Amino acid sequence: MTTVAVKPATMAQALGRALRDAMADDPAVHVMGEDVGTLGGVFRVTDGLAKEFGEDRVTDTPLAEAGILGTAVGMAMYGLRPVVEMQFDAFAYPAFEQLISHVARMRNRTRGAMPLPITIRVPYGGGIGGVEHHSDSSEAYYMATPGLHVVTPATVADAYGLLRAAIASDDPVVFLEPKRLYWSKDSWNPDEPQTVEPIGRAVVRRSGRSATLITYGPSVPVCLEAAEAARAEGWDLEVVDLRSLVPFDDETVSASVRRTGRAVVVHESGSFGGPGGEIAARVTERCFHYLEAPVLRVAGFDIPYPPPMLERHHLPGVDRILDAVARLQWEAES
Amino acid sequence: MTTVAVKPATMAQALGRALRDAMADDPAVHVMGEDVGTLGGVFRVTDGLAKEFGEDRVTDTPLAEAGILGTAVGMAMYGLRPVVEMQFDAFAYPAFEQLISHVARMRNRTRGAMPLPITIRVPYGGGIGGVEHHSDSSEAYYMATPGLHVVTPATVADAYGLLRAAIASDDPVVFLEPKRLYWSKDSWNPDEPQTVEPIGRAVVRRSGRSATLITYGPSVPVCLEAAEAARAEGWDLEVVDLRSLVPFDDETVSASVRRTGRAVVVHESGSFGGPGGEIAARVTERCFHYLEAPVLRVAGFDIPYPPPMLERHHLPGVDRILDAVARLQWEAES
Amino acid sequence: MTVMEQRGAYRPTPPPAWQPRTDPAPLLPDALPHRVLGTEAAERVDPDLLRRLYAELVRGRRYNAQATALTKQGRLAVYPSSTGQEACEVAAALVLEERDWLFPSYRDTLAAVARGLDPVKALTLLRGDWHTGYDPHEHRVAPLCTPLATQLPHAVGLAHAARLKGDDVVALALVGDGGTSEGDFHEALNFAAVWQAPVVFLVQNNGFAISVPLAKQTAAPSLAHKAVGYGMPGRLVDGNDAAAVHEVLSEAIAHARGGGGPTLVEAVTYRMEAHTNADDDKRYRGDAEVEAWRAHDPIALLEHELTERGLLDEAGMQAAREDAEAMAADLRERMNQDPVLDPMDLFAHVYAQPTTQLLEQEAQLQAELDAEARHHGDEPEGAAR
Amino acid sequence: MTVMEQRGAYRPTPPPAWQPRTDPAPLLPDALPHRVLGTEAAERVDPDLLRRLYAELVRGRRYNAQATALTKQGRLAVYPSSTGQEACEVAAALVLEERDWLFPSYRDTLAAVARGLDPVKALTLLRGDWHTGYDPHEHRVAPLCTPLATQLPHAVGLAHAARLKGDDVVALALVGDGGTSEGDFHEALNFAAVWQAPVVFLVQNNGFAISVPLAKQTAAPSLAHKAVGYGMPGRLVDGNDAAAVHEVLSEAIAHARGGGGPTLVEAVTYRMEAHTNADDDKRYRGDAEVEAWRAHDPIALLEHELTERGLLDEAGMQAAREDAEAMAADLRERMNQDPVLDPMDLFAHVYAQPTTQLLEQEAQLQAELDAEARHHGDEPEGAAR
Ligand SMILES: Cc1ncc(C[n+]2csc(CCOP(=O)(O)OP(=O)(O)O)c2C)c(N)n1
Ligand SMILES: Cc1ncc(C[n+]2csc(CCOP(=O)(O)OP(=O)(O)O)c2C)c(N)n1
Ligand SMILES: [Mg+2]
Ligand SMILES: [Mg+2]
Repeated sequence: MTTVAVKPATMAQALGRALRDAMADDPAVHVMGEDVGTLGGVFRVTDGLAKEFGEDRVTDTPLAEAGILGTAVGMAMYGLRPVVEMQFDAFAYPAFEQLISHVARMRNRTRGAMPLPITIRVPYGGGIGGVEHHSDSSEAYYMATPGLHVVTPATVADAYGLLRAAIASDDPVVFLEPKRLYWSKDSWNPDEPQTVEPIGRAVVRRSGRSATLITYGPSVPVCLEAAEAARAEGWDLEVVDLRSLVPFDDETVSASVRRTGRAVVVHESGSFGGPGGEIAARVTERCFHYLEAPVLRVAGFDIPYPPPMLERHHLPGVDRILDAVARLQWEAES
Repeated sequence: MTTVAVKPATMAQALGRALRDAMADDPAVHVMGEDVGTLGGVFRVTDGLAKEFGEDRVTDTPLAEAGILGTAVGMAMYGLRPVVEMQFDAFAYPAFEQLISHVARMRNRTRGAMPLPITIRVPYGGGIGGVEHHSDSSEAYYMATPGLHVVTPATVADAYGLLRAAIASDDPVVFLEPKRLYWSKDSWNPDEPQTVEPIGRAVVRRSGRSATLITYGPSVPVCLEAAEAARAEGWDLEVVDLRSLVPFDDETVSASVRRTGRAVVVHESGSFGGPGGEIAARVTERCFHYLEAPVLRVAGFDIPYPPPMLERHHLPGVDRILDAVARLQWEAES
Repeated sequence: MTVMEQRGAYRPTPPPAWQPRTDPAPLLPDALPHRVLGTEAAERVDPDLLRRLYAELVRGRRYNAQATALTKQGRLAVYPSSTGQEACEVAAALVLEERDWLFPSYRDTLAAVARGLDPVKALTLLRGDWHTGYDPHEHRVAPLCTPLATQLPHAVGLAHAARLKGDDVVALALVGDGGTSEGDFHEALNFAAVWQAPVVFLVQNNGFAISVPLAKQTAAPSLAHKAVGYGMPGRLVDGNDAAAVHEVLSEAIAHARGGGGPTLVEAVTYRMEAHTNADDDKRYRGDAEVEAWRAHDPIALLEHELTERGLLDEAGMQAAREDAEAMAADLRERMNQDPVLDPMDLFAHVYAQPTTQLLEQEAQLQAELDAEARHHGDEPEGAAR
Repeated sequence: MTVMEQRGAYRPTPPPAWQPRTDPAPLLPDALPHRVLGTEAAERVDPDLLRRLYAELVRGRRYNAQATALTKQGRLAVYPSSTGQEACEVAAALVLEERDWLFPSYRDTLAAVARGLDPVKALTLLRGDWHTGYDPHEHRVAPLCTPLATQLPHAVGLAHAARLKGDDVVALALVGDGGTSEGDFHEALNFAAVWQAPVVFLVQNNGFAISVPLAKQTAAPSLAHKAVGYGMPGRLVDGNDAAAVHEVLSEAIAHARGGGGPTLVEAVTYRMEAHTNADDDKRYRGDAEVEAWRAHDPIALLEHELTERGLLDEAGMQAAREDAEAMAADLRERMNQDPVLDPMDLFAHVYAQPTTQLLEQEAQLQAELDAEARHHGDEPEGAAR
């Protein structure tokens, strides 16, 4: 599409570059976690950082997630900006007490005297054939925890821009990395001057008039694909990429839904008690009289994440999205 | 109201009685946790059990919540039915990994070969002047975890009946005890034959025609009070006590909302990403064309639970509920 | 190379990688708790330090009594008394340099106060007007930590960060015997040892975790024995002997400051009062045990030493008591004033960058308060902002 | 009694409650890993046991090779090989009685197989057709556990429950060196010691947690030294010496069975291959280190012992190899068949009492499958149910 020759980079590389640039810009930024140093992380996101910045700033920690986040809290108390890697979604659970009881609350607890500018990188979601505990979508837990920001990129450019913003933020940010997009590439050019994306702004990835697909992270490409497929059915779908679950960009989302009058929330996380409930509820609160049909949800089933050979039945795909769009009471139109 | 002289018992006593009866009925039932033995628990729920059943069945564990739940998993693997006490809501967080990765998944992981009939009792919610970490409403985390049942009583009778059902269930149950109702009393009579309440059935606590208040646990009495107060404004409010968040009784809730055409979800938990989003979304999915107004939510603010002197500003009270009811677009009526 | 190829060439050798990385012997604690008072070692201690400790112990006991009294008057939501444990609390505070950091557990307001924090500020959490009543940077006292043992990794991280920055700062973290059972205790000690962080862990083994006695908490020879499993020295000290606690902590801090890494200190002491004012300790312990410990009272122990050696006379004791009374009177008076609270503070510090969602909720509360104020014909409650 | 009243009456005494509850000395591990092969002790070992261990080691190595090959053919999603660690895996399996329980970590499919589990079932998790491919009760092998160290409290709870029920059952739990850093390791060992549960913990210290070497994982003299901090014995053993591992584990299990409580065993071994097929170990270790360990190969070590002593001849070796090949051929063949999967199983085991919400989702998937099948003119995919 573009005439300029760009050196394509993967999302994993863009994330690594964001870490590198942040570390180069600010000596307070430290990277820590399991295998992030010598190995460069199991997804190679931190590749090369230990060599460039040394082990004191890129630290292979002992294998203990509560310890990683807990020591990061102490480091942040002393003025550092730790960027913590949780190796996989489900392996962040041991750190929940530190996250909920301290990371999310320290600023409030101390009336602002002790902010904790910690970024917690969590590879999340499925679709990579990972065995049990390697494909969880745990964003509902983070969303339900006041004091955290929860951010997730869907494009390579956003991976860079949002991670820079997360590290620069004075609030703790849970930065959810859609692991099946780690190897995705788009037009992002590492050699051009980079932009830091503000946290909290959704973006319309595709405009449409029939209905809005509200989504984020790994489901964004799926929704774009669904929107293309929907053209055959005569639907012109708008796709909103939330980019940040907390803060939530009510303005962009509501504006879209008011325009289209119909909406489907799409995510991999389970449906019951998942992000979609919150999103559907708040869209409905704000757009009730614009809605032709209830806001529907297309989500993972409410089951433990399936084994690799069955995950395709679980993941929300194009067909399931189109089925939901079809249930948006189009009869009322005619 | 009743002419029979009943010996009033508190909710804490009813819970203790449920534990006692369950232990007497089934030698597989074991009670374990911090201070549950000699002391009888910090809320005295387990008072007398150690004396009656001995330390092997009512065990003061070391102070480690993951260890408590993790060893309970092993005990359940061997055929016991552990009833675990987490001393306070926020002190259940260290056990999250065991809860999410094992308790909720073991049955599924083993194709049913290894069910874990564990009951996890968690005193939750505020309103008792507790300092930090003693007043959390953590139900959103549990709701978002497939494989768990999540139950919470609002009456003394339900405390007994639902706890018996939870212990009898072959599924793991997070049993949330509204701590500010521990000392509440109603017409429950410990000397009468007791009933075990089935898990998963909501109940209409007060019938009304104008709108439905959907609530549970500590907010049930508040909603009943609000419903009384609403009469003065000319509103006849129905109050649905969910009793179980998972499974969710769509039938009872939807039937009520279809009847009234308006609904407010009320809970102490934070609003964003809290239970109300799920509830509002699913009610809207099911009752869209019956609704005169969007389902509204009255909830705690999205802040860390406040210190005792400020908690009254945080807790959803009668006024805030009535304000929400007033926003249910009554103009449309006339 | 397959098994077959190896055969013949192979000669049995010990596993190549293994060698003891640390000599365990010096890491092990002594069999008996270290004591100073009443022993010859006491004579080597600076008398001024002993007098200073004494004055602080007397103050500390008075502080505990006053705080407990305030719960009865409804001025504190709850108070976990450190009566009987004053030697640990006070020594922990006095042993640190200005630039060092103290990481208290929820019972340790006294240590914070002895470090110089205004007691009213220290009691804010327990009074219920806010979570932390002080800027932690002011006296380098981390917020009182309620979730047990979770402050320990914070202390490790802070000490590690200070060392990385080249600052000569040591962190001292307090935890109870019960808290040693938590996973966070383990993870913190391990990180500290691997990083050789300048941090000292002081376990106040007061015999109980609420109602649970030590024997149900651990089967270890002592809690100090846990140290060897992390590769750090473990030290056992009589926690009612202020001079001994001060000495052991001083050594550990000097060791940490010198780059020697962390130390685990177990102080054997006793909680003389109930867990908090809300607890009923009659349910789980007998008077005899409490009385046995009363005979080993930290203040009496030090007083005996000082008076025997002529370092303290009745006038000195009187002065200490008066100082303590003055502190208590001031505390009482200030705690009897209702704190001025702004409900809008609930929203002020949740985020640096508040979400729009939260701003809406903030506006809602403000509107409610305004309406309430109009109703009462008052100034709006949150108007000061 | 106030401080003032105590004065005078007071005499310094040691703290009343404190006394060493356990003698630490016998809990401490030896300075060097226990070895049997190549030492005099080997002669006391039952030759049949040695031959049995040998056959299983050969089988085990072949199993690892076959499983790794299956990843290359896309028949396994991932495989964490235990090549080099077979002595631990095999000894752990052989040392248990039928009624005992094994709690494997994610790397320990070999131990499960050596205990009698069908390798195809053992590999289900890694093949990706289900999470656990076997009924844990069948061979008393708990599900392979991926979240590190979380299986340890399960083992403690199960052993404790068995003892409460009066059953003569011991649990053996496996964990890696990296896993010892997790809080769950600490909590499990503490519960085990306090409860005197019949459980044995075997740490396979293979030098690495993925890329992280032991020196970044712990500063302890040895991982076995952690035992004393819980009040249980710690034992250090050469993890490549199958006879030594078997002996130390036997003793620990007998100790547990006899009511003596838990033991922590550290087996010093080495992971000869990359962490999994997806790992690149060149990034974090050199060939020299790997080669040094090759000279201490567990199979070669045992083979040397057996041949030197005339307990094994070429025919015996040949038999072991053939047996291993047969196992591998069978495994290969059965793993090359596509497993028959029913997508509706996704819903079948989430709950004993499924929620109505889940039943609706189940119906949705069934409808989708039916539609798909109609589309393809096939039988509906989930029709068998
Ligand atoms: C993680 C966690 N679990 C439970 C509690 C509840 N709790 C408060 S104090 C206490 C006992 C603490 O005992 P110990 O560590 O010995 O300290 P002490 O009270 O003796 O000072 C418990 C269980 C808590 N605060 N945090
Ligand atoms: C709680 C948790 N954190 C992280 C991981 C990811 N992970 C899988 S294996 C591994 C290394 C394990 O090292 P070790 O315990 O020494 O066992 P080994 O792989 O050497 O057998 C890691 C970090 C995990 N499985 N569980
Ligand atoms: Mg204690
Ligand atoms: Mg290892």
